[in-house]
Amino acid sequence: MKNLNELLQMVIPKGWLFSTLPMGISDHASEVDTLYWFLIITCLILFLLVVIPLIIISIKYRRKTPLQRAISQIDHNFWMESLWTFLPFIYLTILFVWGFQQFLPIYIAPTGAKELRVVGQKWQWSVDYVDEEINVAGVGATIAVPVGQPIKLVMSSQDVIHSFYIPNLRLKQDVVPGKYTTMSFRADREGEYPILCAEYCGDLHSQMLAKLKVLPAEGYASWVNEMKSADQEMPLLELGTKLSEKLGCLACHSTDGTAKLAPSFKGIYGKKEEFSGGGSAIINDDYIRQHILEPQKTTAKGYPPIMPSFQGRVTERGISALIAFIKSLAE
Amino acid sequence: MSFRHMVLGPKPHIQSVALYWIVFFALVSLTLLTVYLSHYDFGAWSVLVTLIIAGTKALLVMGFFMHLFFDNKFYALVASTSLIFLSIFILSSVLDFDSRSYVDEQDANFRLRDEKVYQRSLNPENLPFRPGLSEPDKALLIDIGPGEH
Amino acid sequence: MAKNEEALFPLADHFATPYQQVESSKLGMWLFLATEILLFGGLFTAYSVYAYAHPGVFKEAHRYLDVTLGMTNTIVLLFSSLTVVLAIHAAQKDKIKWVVFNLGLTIVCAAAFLVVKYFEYAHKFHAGLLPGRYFTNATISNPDQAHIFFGIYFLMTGLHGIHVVIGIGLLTWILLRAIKGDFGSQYYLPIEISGLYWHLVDVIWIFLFPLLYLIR
Amino acid sequence: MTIYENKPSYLNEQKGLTSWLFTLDHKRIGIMYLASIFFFFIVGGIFALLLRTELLTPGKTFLEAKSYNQFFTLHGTIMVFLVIIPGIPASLGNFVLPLQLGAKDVAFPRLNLMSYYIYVFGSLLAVFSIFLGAIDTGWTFYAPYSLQTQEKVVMMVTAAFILGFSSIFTGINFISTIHKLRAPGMNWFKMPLFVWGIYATSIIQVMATPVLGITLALIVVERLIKIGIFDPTLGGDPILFQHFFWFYSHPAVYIMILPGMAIISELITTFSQKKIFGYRLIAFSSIAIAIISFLVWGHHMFVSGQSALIGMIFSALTFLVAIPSGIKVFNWVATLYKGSISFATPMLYALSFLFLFTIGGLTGVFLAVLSVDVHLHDTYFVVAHFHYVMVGGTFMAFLGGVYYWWPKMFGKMYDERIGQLGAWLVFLGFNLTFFVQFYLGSQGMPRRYYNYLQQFQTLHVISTMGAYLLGLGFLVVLINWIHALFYGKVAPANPFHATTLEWTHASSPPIAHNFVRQPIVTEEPYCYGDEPHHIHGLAHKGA
Repeated sequence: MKNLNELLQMVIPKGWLFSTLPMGISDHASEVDTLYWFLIITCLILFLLVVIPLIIISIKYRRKTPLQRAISQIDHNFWMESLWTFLPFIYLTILFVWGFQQFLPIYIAPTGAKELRVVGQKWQWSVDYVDEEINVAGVGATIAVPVGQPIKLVMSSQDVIHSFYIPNLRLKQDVVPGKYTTMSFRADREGEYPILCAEYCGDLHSQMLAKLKVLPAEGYASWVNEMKSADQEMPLLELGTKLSEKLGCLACHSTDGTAKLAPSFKGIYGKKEEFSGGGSAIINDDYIRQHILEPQKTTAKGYPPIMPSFQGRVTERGISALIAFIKSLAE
Repeated sequence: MSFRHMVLGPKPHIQSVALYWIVFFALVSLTLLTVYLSHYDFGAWSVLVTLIIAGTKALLVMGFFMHLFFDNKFYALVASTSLIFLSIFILSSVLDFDSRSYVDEQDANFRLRDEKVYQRSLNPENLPFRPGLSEPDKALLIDIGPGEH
Repeated sequence: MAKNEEALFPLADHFATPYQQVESSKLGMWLFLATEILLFGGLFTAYSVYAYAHPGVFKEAHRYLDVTLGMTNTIVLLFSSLTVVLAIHAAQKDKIKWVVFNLGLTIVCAAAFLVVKYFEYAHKFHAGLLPGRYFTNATISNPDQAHIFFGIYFLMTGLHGIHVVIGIGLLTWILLRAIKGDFGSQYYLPIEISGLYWHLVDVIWIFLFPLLYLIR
Repeated sequence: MTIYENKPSYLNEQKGLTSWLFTLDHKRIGIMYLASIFFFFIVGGIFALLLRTELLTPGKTFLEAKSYNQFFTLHGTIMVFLVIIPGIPASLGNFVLPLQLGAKDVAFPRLNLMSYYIYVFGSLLAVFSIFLGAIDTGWTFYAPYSLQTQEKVVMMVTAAFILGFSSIFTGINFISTIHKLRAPGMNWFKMPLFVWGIYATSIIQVMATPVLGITLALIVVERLIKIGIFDPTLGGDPILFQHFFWFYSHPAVYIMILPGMAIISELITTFSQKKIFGYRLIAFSSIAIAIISFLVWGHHMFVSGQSALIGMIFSALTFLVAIPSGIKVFNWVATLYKGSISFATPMLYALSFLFLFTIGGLTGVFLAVLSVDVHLHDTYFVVAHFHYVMVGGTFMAFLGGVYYWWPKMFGKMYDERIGQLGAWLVFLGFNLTFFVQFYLGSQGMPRRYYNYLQQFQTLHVISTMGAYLLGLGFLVVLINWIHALFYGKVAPANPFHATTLEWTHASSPPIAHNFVRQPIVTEEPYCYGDEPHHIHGLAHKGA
């Protein structure tokens, strides 16, 4: 059964019409695909079972003269009706059991699974690697996992409900504020695959993307090292540029003077900013630092108070780097 | 069937005043009983005992005062249908909460919070994950903390 | 208002017989009561879920409610239910004075219920036992969930209180019609219909009282 | 419309605007509902066309992301709460139900008028809230997003709350009418199947809508005073909101489809001049659907974080819905067997319904299977599925029903050729729009996305073109109706040779009190008998 999908792909010419599912990259995915194809074929048969008689009857018994009467007034047939009342039970029971068997393992991580803690927030994913002590975050962040290694995701959200969706793994799980949800998988094919947010979460819902990068063991190890060391060696301005992207600052703050969801960084340094609750301040190093850590204290006039706190997510050096970055955009 | 019967329907069952008073005193006694019993702890059974007494009282009111015992039985069907759907609603929701930890104990945290997770200093920074985003919410968390008093 | 054998049945012209009209109206009312049960049902579900999630908190929080006042209110409401049904009984026997007396008594009981409720609410406001962000009570040991209990308490009793107020309006209208002499043994349908509503308000309180005041 | 002056009917019995605004006549109230519902359908449809236009290209085509989010919310909210839920029951149900029962009116005419005004008030509030700052929560108002977003959620939620009461009162009215106002001799199994469908619908309206009421009230309270039932920052559980919401909104899906099925039962039998196949099975399957609809709401929440156990229970129960739905489809096909099948416009819609609802129903089976739903949940597959059921099902039936009862409502015939053209355009446009979305969804394109991957553009363009064609089809339908209203030929009492009371015993249009004499029912509905019914039927007496 497992290879039904591959079998089908041999029989059916590989065209865009028939590759209705994105490439599966795990055992779970190919199992789900088998069931999906089983559904497609059986539902097609059921559909034809309705539509072919419908068409034949419609043509054969069409009204040819305006006052034509029906040939028969037959109004019931016990066996026929019993047949289509009880036969579906068998089919539906098969589907239920089959679907449930595949459903449960998603939530039962095998022992020794690597734990990744995922936090969703508007509009980016942040992933903490518990063993490696690294964090990746930001719009379009790359989340690397070793190939063939069972992974357990423990997920939560810090604002609204998001949904962690990896089409190639056929997996999706809502990420809910106030509780943890879990999901486990094992990716068996190297490559880069999209991660999407599937639960509507606001303006930039469709930009809440990330990449799943499945790497061989040694590639993964070097990726981890790279992630660990990268920030330490970089010059401040370069690090600031990188962080502004990684932390998602640029999703709301533009660098070219256009107003997005927040004031543009261009030329903001050293300016006086009016706040929506009244009051104003000069944008200086101190202010930027405070605003990154406690953004809700002040909000620029005319903008929504949507900036999340980066407390604990950015190091002191990171803050200095961001200040350097914003300074570099001053006029 | 007489003409009068067709037009005015069956004669209404006029109950005696005494019956209504008896039902009323039964209701008052059950009220006193449930208050009395609430002083004793039956453990998990307390809820059940209380609900059985409340259910009996409701049955008395609906049966005698609302005439369900004497009237068209379809009214009783309407009332019980709504109760059945309501109990499906309540039981499914509670079952969901109860069974979240069956597969993965992480999922049980909604219940655990009661005892463990919420033993925090009510400082938003110490939440199990990062603090809430919007400004009013954060103010709230501080508002309701014991540190304020 | 004395002679009420003339209180004829005002038959609407799309009904064939008074019996049909009475039965339709009662069925309509019962269906409406079913919707009321499910309307409150949402709050009962919220109550069950949180009582289940935080049993300790709910047990502690319910001690802040005054059982004596709750019990008094229960008995007051039960008594008002009795007087409604006695009013219907009096109408069936064409005793219009008793109809007026019993309906009046019902309204007085309903008002008394609200007065007691006012004292209870005043106490909660004073002690800071309020929903959500307004919760300021310092003596309770777990304010993080206790405020949910009081949120549900105020929602349930508040919604119930709104129903009591509507009931008072309804019964006053019926009372005025009874004084006008609209009702008699031929026609007492409006008393019966509003009676059904009032009994349901009572039935809901019968559940609210032990769940909020007594569960331990 | 001078033609009516010769013949007394409900349309000319009283004249002037106030005679309409304060009417207690179920027929006039039905017509007013029909007009309002189609007005809001056009509003919702315009939003749909704007959305499809925006999706022509990935990224910005002409709308900002925020406007896009507001527009899909408004499209959803208007179509669900203002159009499809009241849709068939309030308009056609109001007009046809008492006629089919042989009653003079519904049981509570004043309540009926009141529920119309509640509907109007709620709708205006909803539309008004758009001008104050449209909401962007999606029609599902999921907490905590709806608790945090800055938009006018309270007003829109209040509007939906008010609309709920309109629905409840309509349901109460219909159940009482069906129970107590049937013509002499009409027992439960002599009722037309349309009545059975509306009865099942009303059960859901009465039993489920109050829960929507309390849910929306809780959202308002939660927003205003922060009470902590749904708000996770106060210890509430957002998943509980989903339980609350879907406890209503899943049965609501059957509020939408059951009346559609009810109309199809009428159309299939009339336009094949054949007795319905398996009357009792169809009638009971409506009731079965109504009851099962209360047990399956959790299938909207398989990936929401509810427990796996409850997910399993809901999945198993969900499959049960497939059985009564399947029964209906097979019985309709069997009805056609050896009939005399006419392809008049209403029947074209009925056949479209059979075709599209079968697709919609079968793709529903995909979504009931747990592991497959995990992949397909919240993707375009779901969008396509429910549009196949709601538009391909309910709305096709609605259009078919309006065409079918048009001669009865206005005493004028519609133009058959334009009618058929419209039906074909709608059918083709609909399939073009939504069939590709199954493919998009399987590929992993999530719904409510403003931006999408380049590789999906071809399909989105096809879908958008289909939407324009669909819009054109609806325009043709509308033109045909307006044309028929002014220039249509005078309709006979029973142009389609149907056998239910509104055709056999009432004139077209009916008089204010429906029947000259109280009809007395002696035979089952759909007895086409040895002779064609129109030859010896009572139709001529009514006309």
